[in-house]
Amino acid sequence: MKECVGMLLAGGEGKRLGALTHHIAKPAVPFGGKYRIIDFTLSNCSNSNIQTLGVLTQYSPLELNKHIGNGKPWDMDRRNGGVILLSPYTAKTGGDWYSGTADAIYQNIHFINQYNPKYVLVISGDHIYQMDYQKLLAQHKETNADATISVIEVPWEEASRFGILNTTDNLRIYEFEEKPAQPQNNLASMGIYMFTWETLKAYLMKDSRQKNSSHDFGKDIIPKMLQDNKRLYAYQFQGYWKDVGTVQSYWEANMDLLDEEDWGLALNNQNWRIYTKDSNFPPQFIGGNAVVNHSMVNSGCFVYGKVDSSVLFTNVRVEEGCTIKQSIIHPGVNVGRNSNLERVIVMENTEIPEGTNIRAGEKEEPVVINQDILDGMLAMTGGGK
Amino acid sequence: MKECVGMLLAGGEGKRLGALTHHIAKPAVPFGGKYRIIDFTLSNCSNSNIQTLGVLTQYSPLELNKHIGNGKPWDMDRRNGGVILLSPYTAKTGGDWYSGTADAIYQNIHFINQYNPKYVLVISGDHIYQMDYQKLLAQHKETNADATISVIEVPWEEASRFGILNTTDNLRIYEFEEKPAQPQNNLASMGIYMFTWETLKAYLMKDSRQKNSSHDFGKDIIPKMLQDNKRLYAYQFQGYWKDVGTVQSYWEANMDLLDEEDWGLALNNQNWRIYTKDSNFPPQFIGGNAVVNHSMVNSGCFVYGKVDSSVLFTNVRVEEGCTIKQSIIHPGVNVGRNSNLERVIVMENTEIPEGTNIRAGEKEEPVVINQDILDGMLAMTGGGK
Amino acid sequence: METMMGLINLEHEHHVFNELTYFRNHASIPLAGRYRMIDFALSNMVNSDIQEVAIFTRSKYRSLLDHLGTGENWDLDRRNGGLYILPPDWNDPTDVSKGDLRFFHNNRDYFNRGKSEYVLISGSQFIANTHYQDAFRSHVDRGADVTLISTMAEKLEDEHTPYFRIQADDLGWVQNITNERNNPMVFTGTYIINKSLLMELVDDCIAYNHDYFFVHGIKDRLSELRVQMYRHKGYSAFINSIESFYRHNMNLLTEENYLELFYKPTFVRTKVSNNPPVNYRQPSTVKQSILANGCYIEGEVEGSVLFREVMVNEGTKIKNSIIMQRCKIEEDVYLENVILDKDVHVTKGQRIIGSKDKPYVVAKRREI
Amino acid sequence: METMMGLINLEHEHHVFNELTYFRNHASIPLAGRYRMIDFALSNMVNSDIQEVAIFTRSKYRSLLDHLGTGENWDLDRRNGGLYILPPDWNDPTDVSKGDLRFFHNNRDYFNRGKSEYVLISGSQFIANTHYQDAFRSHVDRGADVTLISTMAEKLEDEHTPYFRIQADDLGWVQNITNERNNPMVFTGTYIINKSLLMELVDDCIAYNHDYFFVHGIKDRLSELRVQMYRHKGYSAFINSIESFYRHNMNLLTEENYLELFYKPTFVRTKVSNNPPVNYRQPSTVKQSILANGCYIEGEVEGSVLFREVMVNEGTKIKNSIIMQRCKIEEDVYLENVILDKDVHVTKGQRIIGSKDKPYVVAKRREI
Repeated sequence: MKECVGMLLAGGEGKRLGALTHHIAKPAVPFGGKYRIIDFTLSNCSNSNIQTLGVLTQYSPLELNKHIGNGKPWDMDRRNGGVILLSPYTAKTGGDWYSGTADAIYQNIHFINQYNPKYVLVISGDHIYQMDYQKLLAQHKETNADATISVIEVPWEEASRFGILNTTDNLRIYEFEEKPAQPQNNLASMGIYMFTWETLKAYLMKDSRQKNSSHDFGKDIIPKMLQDNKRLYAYQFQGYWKDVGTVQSYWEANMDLLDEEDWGLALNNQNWRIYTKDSNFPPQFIGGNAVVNHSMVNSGCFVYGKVDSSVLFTNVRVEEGCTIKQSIIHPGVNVGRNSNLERVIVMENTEIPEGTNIRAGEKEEPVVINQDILDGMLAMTGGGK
Repeated sequence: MKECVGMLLAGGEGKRLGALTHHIAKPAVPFGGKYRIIDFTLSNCSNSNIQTLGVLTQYSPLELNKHIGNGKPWDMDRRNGGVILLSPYTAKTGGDWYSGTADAIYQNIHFINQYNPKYVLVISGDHIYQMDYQKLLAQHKETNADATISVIEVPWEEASRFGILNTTDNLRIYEFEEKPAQPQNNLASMGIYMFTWETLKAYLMKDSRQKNSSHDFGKDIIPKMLQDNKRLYAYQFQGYWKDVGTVQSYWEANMDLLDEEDWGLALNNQNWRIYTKDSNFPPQFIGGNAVVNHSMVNSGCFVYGKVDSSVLFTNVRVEEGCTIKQSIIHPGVNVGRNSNLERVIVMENTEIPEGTNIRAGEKEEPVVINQDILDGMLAMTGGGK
Repeated sequence: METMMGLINLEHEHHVFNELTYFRNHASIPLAGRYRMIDFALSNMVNSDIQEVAIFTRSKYRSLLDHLGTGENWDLDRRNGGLYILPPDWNDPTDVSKGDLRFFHNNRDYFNRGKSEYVLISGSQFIANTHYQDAFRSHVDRGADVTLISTMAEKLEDEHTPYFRIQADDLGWVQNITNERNNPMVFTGTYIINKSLLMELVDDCIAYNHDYFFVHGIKDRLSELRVQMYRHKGYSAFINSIESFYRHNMNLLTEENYLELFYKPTFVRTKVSNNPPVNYRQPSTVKQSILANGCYIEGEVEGSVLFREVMVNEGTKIKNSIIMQRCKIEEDVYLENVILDKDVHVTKGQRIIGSKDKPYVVAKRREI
Repeated sequence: METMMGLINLEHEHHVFNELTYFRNHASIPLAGRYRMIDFALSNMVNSDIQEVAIFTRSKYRSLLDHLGTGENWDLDRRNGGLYILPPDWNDPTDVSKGDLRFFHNNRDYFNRGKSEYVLISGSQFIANTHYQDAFRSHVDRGADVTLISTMAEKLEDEHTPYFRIQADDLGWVQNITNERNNPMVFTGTYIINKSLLMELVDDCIAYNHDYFFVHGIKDRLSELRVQMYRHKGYSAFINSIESFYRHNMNLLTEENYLELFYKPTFVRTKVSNNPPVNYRQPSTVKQSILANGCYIEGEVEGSVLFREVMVNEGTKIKNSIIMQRCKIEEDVYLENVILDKDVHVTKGQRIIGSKDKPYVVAKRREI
């Protein structure tokens, strides 16, 4: 028996991330110079001692499966439990994708049951935050709740962009409003749910038989529970939390890391490490004329040019005469001599020829490029040279 | 780069095994007191130093996935390569099963390519044998073959039940006949293929475009290669080999283990161990009035009755007054007092009540029972007591 | 969440195992067909949700290293935490510590690095299948400094002699720790202690030139500490001599004891082997015995414990004996009240009978 | 298929590392930002398809145990084969062996159990990124008893002094093994030997009371053995003193050397950390340096090697120095030609300048 089993929804397609998610699922998108987005949630589980975690993938799962593997980097390769990848099951009649977040859990009831847990934690793999789920669980037990939803205070003027939970003074939830035009509250749901398994199971089975349900936690399960007057509580989270759902927010969250202390997110917190699959690249090599300011640079990089307010992932090469500013450079990118990049996100293994200039204006969304996009741009402008 | 990548077809449904494969794939069926059928092939790969192995599952893969896990028991949990489970990929449009053995490999070309191998070994997970694939590879290289097919001599009178390879004196194959009425040869294909990857890849791509192809190695790929006069050789295997495709042959193969020395199959060969996921049960306990003769009994068993010429898997309990003869008892079965079983295969976790008598005649096929079947039988006969 | 870290301290354990400890320390002695003594202490720790365990061992630890390997069989092959075997490898020229305090002093890193605030310390001779979660909860709830795990001996035997006895009041507060032979409340050598207190007491012991942490750090300072007793219930044994080793192996040939020790509350973990099931040949007769996988049985076996890969040939009878891994007993042998260590080869026709109180022991790898 | 098993023999390696080996043996000395000396020998073995490696180590091996862990980073956490660290733990009263022969004698099991018929033996001081598959093929094809791996020193330095020199004929057969200082063909301490011959020579050495396997078993018996030489080409270094340690770290600050040692033919494996990328703060200036992850840089760094988690505060300048893991350099410090071992804390305003030939070394955990 396991007290609490985690279920991580990693099926996000991440359409609004454009080219970044053409070939990989959103949780697999590189983040923070070394990581992938999902590493934050996986590390939260590992650090919170959630020893059994089902990861539900569907959209382009290959990269993600390879990344997670047997869970060793997160110390989750356990003999009993650990991290288990759950792909949609291809039945004899041909497989089907999960039709909603609740459906995804419903289809894996047998998986959860085999551990006979008392509680189930449902999280998704596309947010950046550091959180101790044990504290959430402790409150859940204390209030004897059927479900506890983690919430974060958002500025009132942005509240209408979120799912808002209306609560009584003791944080008991009496109403859930998805993107309310006139928010009564500024406590936004973070998409992190702690359920008492017996209760959730019953609701999932009932919901699965509802033809007109979209089988979604936010739209169907939670409202139904509220309607039945179940004990739902909000858990107030303090700290950094960001949904990196758009190119702009993805870029911002990376930039936030450069001043991480200001944001309460700490990659170098020894007690709350973010783990990832290690690439084993040698230490970075900084050349004689390089200037690196206000940036994060990962192992395997060779830097000869100027790097300012940027994030360089593994194995990036910046030649002499380059200026990289407010940019995010994914692994394996070579930036040829005398190139200038400003507010650019360069995708994996792109070869940028000598003398390339790309910049997005201060008010524009940062530019995302990969080899195809770059080749197209260069063909139009007559090449980088 | 890996010299040779293995591809293990573990999708077999095993219909002719009846109840034994109602809920699990054929390769996952328990075998030999401790193992599952697929353990023999997996152990062959491990012992042959095939360090990268794709396992293709489709029919009821859950049990199989759980059994194989990260490949640790077979020492195949490697940082690069190791054992990788490949389920049919659920595409956006809904998934589909492999349409034939060749199609299964075709759909995983990208998987094989990432290791850039020179050779690909194609095997299936439902035969019982111990074989060093390095010897097959050595001959394949020596003869500079495009494909090498492992064969075994079968009695002439049975040859028409097999796929027969007709060869020249130096073992070059000039013809493949599926179940020939008038066999010209008694060298039967064991369904074990070593291919030069470049050649195979070309044939798989061509075959995938053939609308009327059944996408099968035996029916399509091999005949096409022969037609093109490719270099195909037979590799002659000496030793025990059995396709456990029917209840009768499954029973026989288990019985063969009781006289393993006579058959050239050796479970206790220190240099060719058969590995499996260990259950960690304590040693078996043999009671004061027990009589165990000519049998294999696994750990976790408690035996108080008489066991003769039988195979007892993990955690089987045989109470006083019982007689178990020529039977195969899967894990977790309890046999109540004064029961008699003869030529019976009892499936996992069946509770056999006191005084149950079941036997199959010497000429009949052994009886397969599980809890449902047993309950049905007892209801008809008025119960075991 | 409050957690414990583990320490198995093999220093200062009394034992007389003669032949069985020529080449291994007592924690590595094979037991019950497939286990080693240390498996019990280690499994109990893992079953108590302990994720890092250190082992203090002075010598003959090679077979211990071999047995424990990467720790994977106990789920202790971790990136963070895991298993630390700490033989003496001391290079601090200023070190003045003695006895087991040298281990504590030279392994401060282990304690400092661990996140847990409590330490569960045990030896290897108390054999039971249990967990210490309830004891831990009691330790925390009662605000104890130390909680000693005791067991009530049903019948006092020689094997209990070396262990301390505990006198506690009705609320479990320990009044006295003695050597009083007739007190059946035996200290199991297992105790829970607050980590910061442990480190403090260690410093103190070293300052006063002491050489035995439990005796000088806890027993002698009982009046200054809040020491609780927690009683272990259920089957258990102390194994510290050939005689107690033999007797307790024989005790396991009763299904009731066997189930108590090996099936409750969970399995005892040990190194897995890849041996096939036991192979019973035509004329074999086996009664009232425990057999591990890989055995090959042609002869008779009665009232005995057979470890992995034992071969018993035709015409041979083994009675009330313990036969360890890979022993080969040829034809027409008779063995009674015998303990064969690993890899012993008994040639054809031998007849050996030991006494029930003092079994005949053959050391590893001998041919007789 | 013919295969080799590995042995890293740390006995008899000459070295003078002073401060750097107070608490660790030379195989554990940190190198090039994130490695340890032993990583090179070990990675080269694994890259030669060797699946089991033993390490003979006499003392101060605690940090070696820590570094190597379960062996997973070298893919040596195997059920069969894997990594065997073999400190002295000897209990054979009849043992008369001496020197490294005690290790060979007491670890016969390792050699007997392995399936390979060949053994690759090396030390830890020859630093190169290579594999020995070609040397192995040559060993087998030529039917040699022993194949010695040599390298041609471009310029003979002090660090070459302790190593044997090899004279071989045009076909590679070794004619002489000498101490001739001016012969640039240096023996790397790495050799391939047939396992059965190894065991035979070991017995022989023990019978004659010898204490150094390579010298007495191979060098002195050269005339009786078929000994081949195989020349390693490409970047390499011998590190056996503070001076050679410093010089070779500095040599890596040329991209050409760095690529040669770390990118060809494959990565050198080491223990992975979970440190974030290097964090460059606003005013930092870093030039011609190697930096490992987890560093936090506010000041200036030039011509230096920074290990993981080094903190360089504002106003500080570090020049031509080697700063090991977790050192903390406060504000307004100036360091030149300095080696700081792990966890050194340099307080505000310090100014330390060593000589280029004899860098200033600060031992582990000091505060200055």
